[in-house]
Amino acid sequence: MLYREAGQFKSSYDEDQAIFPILQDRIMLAIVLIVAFVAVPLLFNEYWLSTIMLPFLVFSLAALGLNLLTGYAGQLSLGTGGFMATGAFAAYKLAVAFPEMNIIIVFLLSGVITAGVGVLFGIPSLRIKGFYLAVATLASQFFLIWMFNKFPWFTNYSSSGVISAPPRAVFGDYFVTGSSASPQAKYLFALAFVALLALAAKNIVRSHIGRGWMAIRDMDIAAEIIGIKPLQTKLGAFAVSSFYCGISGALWAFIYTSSVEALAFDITRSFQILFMVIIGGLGSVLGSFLGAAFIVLLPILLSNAPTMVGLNISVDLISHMEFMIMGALIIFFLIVEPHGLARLWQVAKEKLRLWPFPY
Amino acid sequence: MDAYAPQKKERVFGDVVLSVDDISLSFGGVQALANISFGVREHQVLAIIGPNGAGKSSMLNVINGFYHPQQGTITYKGETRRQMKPHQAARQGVARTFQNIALFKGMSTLDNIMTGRNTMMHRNLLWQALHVGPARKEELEHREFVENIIDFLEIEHIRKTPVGRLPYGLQKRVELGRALAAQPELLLLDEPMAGMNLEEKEDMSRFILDVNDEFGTTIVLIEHDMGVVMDISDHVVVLDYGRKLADGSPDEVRSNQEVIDAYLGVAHD
Amino acid sequence: MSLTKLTLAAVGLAVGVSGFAAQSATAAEQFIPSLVYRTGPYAPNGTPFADGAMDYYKMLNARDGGINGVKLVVEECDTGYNTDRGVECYERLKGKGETGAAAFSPLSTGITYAIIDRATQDKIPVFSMGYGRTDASDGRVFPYVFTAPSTYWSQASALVRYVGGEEGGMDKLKGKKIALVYHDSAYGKEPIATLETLAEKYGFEFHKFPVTHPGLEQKATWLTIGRKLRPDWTFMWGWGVMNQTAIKEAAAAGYPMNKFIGAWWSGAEPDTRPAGKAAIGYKSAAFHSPGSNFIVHQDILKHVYGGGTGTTTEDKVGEVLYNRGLINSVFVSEAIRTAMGKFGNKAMTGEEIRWGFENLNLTEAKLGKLGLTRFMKPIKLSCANHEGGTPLRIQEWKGQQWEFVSDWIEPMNDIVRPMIEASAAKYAAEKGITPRSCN
Amino acid sequence: MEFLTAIFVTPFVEIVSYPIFFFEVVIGGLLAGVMYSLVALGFVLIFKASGVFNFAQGAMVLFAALTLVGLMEHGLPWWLALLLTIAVMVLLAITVEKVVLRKLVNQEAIILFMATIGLSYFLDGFGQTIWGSDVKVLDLGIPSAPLEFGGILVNEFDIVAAVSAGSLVAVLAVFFQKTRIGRALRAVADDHQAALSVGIPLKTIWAIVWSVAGLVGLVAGIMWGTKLGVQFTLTLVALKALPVLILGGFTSIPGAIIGGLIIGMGEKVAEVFWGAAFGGAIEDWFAYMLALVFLLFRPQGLFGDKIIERV
Repeated sequence: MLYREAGQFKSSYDEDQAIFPILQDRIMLAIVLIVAFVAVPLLFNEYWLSTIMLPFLVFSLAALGLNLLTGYAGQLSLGTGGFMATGAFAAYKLAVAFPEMNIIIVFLLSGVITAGVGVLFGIPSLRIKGFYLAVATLASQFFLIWMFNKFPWFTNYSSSGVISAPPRAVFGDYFVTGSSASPQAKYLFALAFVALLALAAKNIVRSHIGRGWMAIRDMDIAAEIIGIKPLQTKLGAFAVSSFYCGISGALWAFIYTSSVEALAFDITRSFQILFMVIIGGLGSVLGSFLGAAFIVLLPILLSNAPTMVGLNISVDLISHMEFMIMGALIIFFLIVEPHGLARLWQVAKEKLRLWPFPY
Repeated sequence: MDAYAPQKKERVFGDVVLSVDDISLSFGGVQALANISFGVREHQVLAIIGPNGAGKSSMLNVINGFYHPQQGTITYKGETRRQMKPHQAARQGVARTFQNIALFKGMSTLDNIMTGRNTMMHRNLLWQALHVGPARKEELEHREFVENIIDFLEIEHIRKTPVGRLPYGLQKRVELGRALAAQPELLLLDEPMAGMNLEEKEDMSRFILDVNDEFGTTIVLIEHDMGVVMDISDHVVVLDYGRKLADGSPDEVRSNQEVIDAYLGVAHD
Repeated sequence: MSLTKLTLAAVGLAVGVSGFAAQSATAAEQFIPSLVYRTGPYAPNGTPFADGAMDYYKMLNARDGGINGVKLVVEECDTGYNTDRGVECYERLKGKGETGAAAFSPLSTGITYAIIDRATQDKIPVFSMGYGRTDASDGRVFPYVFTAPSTYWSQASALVRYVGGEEGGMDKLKGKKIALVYHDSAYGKEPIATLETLAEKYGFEFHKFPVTHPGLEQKATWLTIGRKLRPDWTFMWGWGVMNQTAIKEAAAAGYPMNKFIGAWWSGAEPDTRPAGKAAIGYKSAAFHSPGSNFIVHQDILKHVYGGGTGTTTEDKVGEVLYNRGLINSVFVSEAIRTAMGKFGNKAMTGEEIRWGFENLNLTEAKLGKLGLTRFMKPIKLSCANHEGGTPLRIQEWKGQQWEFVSDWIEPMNDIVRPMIEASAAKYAAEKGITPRSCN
Repeated sequence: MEFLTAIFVTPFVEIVSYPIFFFEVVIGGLLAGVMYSLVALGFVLIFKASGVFNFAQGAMVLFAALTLVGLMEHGLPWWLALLLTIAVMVLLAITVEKVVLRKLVNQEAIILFMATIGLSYFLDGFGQTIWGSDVKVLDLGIPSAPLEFGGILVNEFDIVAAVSAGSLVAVLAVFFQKTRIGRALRAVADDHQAALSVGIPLKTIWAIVWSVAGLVGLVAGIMWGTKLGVQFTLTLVALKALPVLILGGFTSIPGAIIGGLIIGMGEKVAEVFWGAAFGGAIEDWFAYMLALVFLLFRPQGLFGDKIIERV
């Protein structure tokens, strides 16, 4: 009976259309936000903030971006890494070229640039579908990484091709990048970005734009026949998705590792983010977060587990076991719930709605 | 609604709104349509009948621009064309339903019907991302319109249900709702009553006639059930192997010897 | 999402508890993190290095009870050569032990770049031995980074000097063609600037051939080199599977092995053995000896393998990368020992060990005491010079083992050092760092 | 201008002035392409019969090669090791069918794709746990000396690889055309339901197809393993097979061969003659771009089944 919506009446369509129409969800969200914005930075130590929470946030954003494209608009893409790299290098060039520009603007602009690149590489989607498209997006992945690696202009002629984030403040001397930025500042900055963009994503997918994407995903021919333009819709999805991935890449380079070379965004990164989306749940904003948490936490948990329980296993065995367990868990989850963690969560909620009565 | 009487009253039609002239369509070597011509007047309910493989669905696909005929023209609202993209047809007021339901399975009933209004929603991405002001207002306006359709089709109780979980009859109804949401001037219905039981067929017939009555929508439909066709249509076109056999009022068609030989005779076996 | 947070909190608790358990030991212990990769695409090269590094610490513990009575506690963390995993390892291990991590050797140029800022902030030395940022050799800008005993830039200059000697004098290099086949990454790009400078100075033609990670396919590269360009010498900055492929393809294209020289990361048993007979005659640079005919190896075999606690098998002791790992541990432990000479025989902090590194002076006598005579050259670091600039030797693959084929070759410090200082100054400007004074 | 010359003039001048070198590159490319085809074949077999895009093909290549070389290192004669490895691959196929595929029947393609990625992780970890992660030398006595035919350099090993690939395709063709099981497999590929209705159990078919793909993986593993040494990186050869796959079509065995030849030749010629204009290392993305350009004209690949859209 914890999760009961009986007695919550909606008296207008506006109320019914609220982002979280059920009271318990709103309470839950409020708690999560308070925990995320207040408790986590106060209670978590540097290790947790900078090596678990930060990558979790960055990956969540990338997963969200890919989920908009693959989960909502149904365009399977393996170019995420390339788009993240675009965001990272665009942010670097902007930050170095315009030292006065606020870092928030830098990030947003790098997202916009990535969106443009995404549209360009999204064009084949008008003719190519499914796995053919997925493999075709690899062209963008390989090309972009090659390009950033090849032309020293992108790295300001650094001899090794590595960019390292210059120190920048959001306001005053509240630094969020560079070595003097505290983990708390970095975390809060990334969290604010991710939270706002997640809200925006949620709004977009429940708008006519999101419905257009889903229509294309579920049945592209029917969607076109009822008047949804495939060109604009698909490229729009590529643009928005790339915008998210681009900002995620910029956060990666500036906030998380603070220095990066193009190879950090290679094909394995694209796959990693695709896993997050599928494990978390295609077509679910929440799923992107759950998937990112799963993929970020699991390996760290697995590699820490033996020492935690006092076992002395060699690191290579741990790593190999990690691979095996990861693989087995992916298969296990798909068999239990092919629609991802988000669906599991939903099922759990539906159970809670009736609890403690079985029917 | 209960007062609705199935018997025909005197019906008034406008000008020819859609005219199909000399359409031929083939796939590879297979001739799907050969030199088909007919006209639909405003307000009319026109039925296309014929045995399986007669080219009925192809005809609808040509009308809304999904198939591009090798020969012939379509004149719709005074504009003559040969080729057109389906979404352009949709924007000119042509909506349709499909023989094998083409709903968006991952979305709820409400969202499915809302997609029908997509052509009319214009607020851009930025507004949508913020979900404030004009974007919210627009969404609500269209939601109200859609809710009226939901009331009209009596599917309030399944508003939030993903359509994949709905029974066949209800899915057909949702699909009609989605087409209606676009406020079409010309509605193409591809076997709207296929696979339905008698009760469901009666419901659906009533909805179709109500739409025709209340909104003045011109309707072109494909149907196998001769009883239904004769009851609700004003005009019937008979196709067989891509050729037009007959074209006239239900009574004329019923008495056409060629039609009886080719189609009706077989159907009554 | 709250579920996630809950899990996080639970895991956090568990980590915290186990952390306390580890700290409750009483005797003085020096914690040394070891970033390794025994998995992933570069595992064949990472594993012997990690084994050598581990065995040396084990030997110190078994033979001497650690350093000056302070026991060494070493924990490995597998990065799989991934930068993000490396950062995670760094953050996880940096605070362990009573005085925190002694020094980090990331064994990856990408990870080195990623942790330089953090380590400087945390006051923990980064010892990137023969990889990483070359310009970090300037101790005034990079107080916590050490690149001893040599860098890629020095190595490139030494290779050119070697080639000059083989050709019969540096002036003979004029008009010669030298090709560089490199891993198209931060690592492989390091020597380019140096070689370009030297090409201008000595008048040889310089041709670049990038190979994309991981380097499974190099037919195009080697057809061009072996059949069309036919350079007089070819250098290679490769790592992992790229090395074996290059050697195979070079042989397949008929390029003479004895004109083909790898960097020190392209000259070990896993690189040449899979190529079979084709690899005989292939050369590479090295800053230490191959083989196990040294006292230190005897000590390892006796104290570690004798006690059955060896990390690998006895026949692997003395392989090139094993020795490389061993020497890495020698530097770290000697920096600790030097620091103890000033600060006392207890566990050292990162800051104290940094002092140890800067005052490290491995003389011939000292090397003798460590059982390293003939194994490497003496080296001395300072506040400004974190590289030391040791000479190199060229080794050749004889089919079963590597053997030296040249004498020690000095790098061209007069050319390289100004480049290092210029690059470090540029970095300092970009990052807003004021270089410290070393006088 | 200089850039345009480097693209439109210099390469052609080079080709014309050193025709022998050009032929060497073309032949080298074709032979490299054969190696890609070997990997792509495994993908095609499984996709054709079950619609599963088996991402684990790369891991299967590694696993097969690791098992073979691991057994040989334990002192087994090569023929016994080979037989045992074949048995292991068949066992693997049966296990995969029982544990994974059967549980995911009727799921969407992307879910099955994801499951094979999970499988690929598992196999990578499993293979290395058992056999270790150092480079293993696989020496089956395949010669690798460079030969010259009329001044054109050809590598003996590449010839052996091409011949093996050719015979493999021939064997597969006979298997599909002449044997009862082969015909059944083709029936499944054409229509699942029809295949079921003539009494062929789908699970048997899947197990067989995965076994065959495993054996193809073994052949690829032997060839690639001989070339590179058997090590973790072998899983990455899958990436070289993907452009071949889209070019040739996911469902066509001849497509995998011809696609491999086109990609191999195309990327080598591009790298050697046009690489300089772009700063080198273009072959990876060039292969994908080449495939992409083909796709824009034929969205189903060179030999893939034509897609007819209906409503």
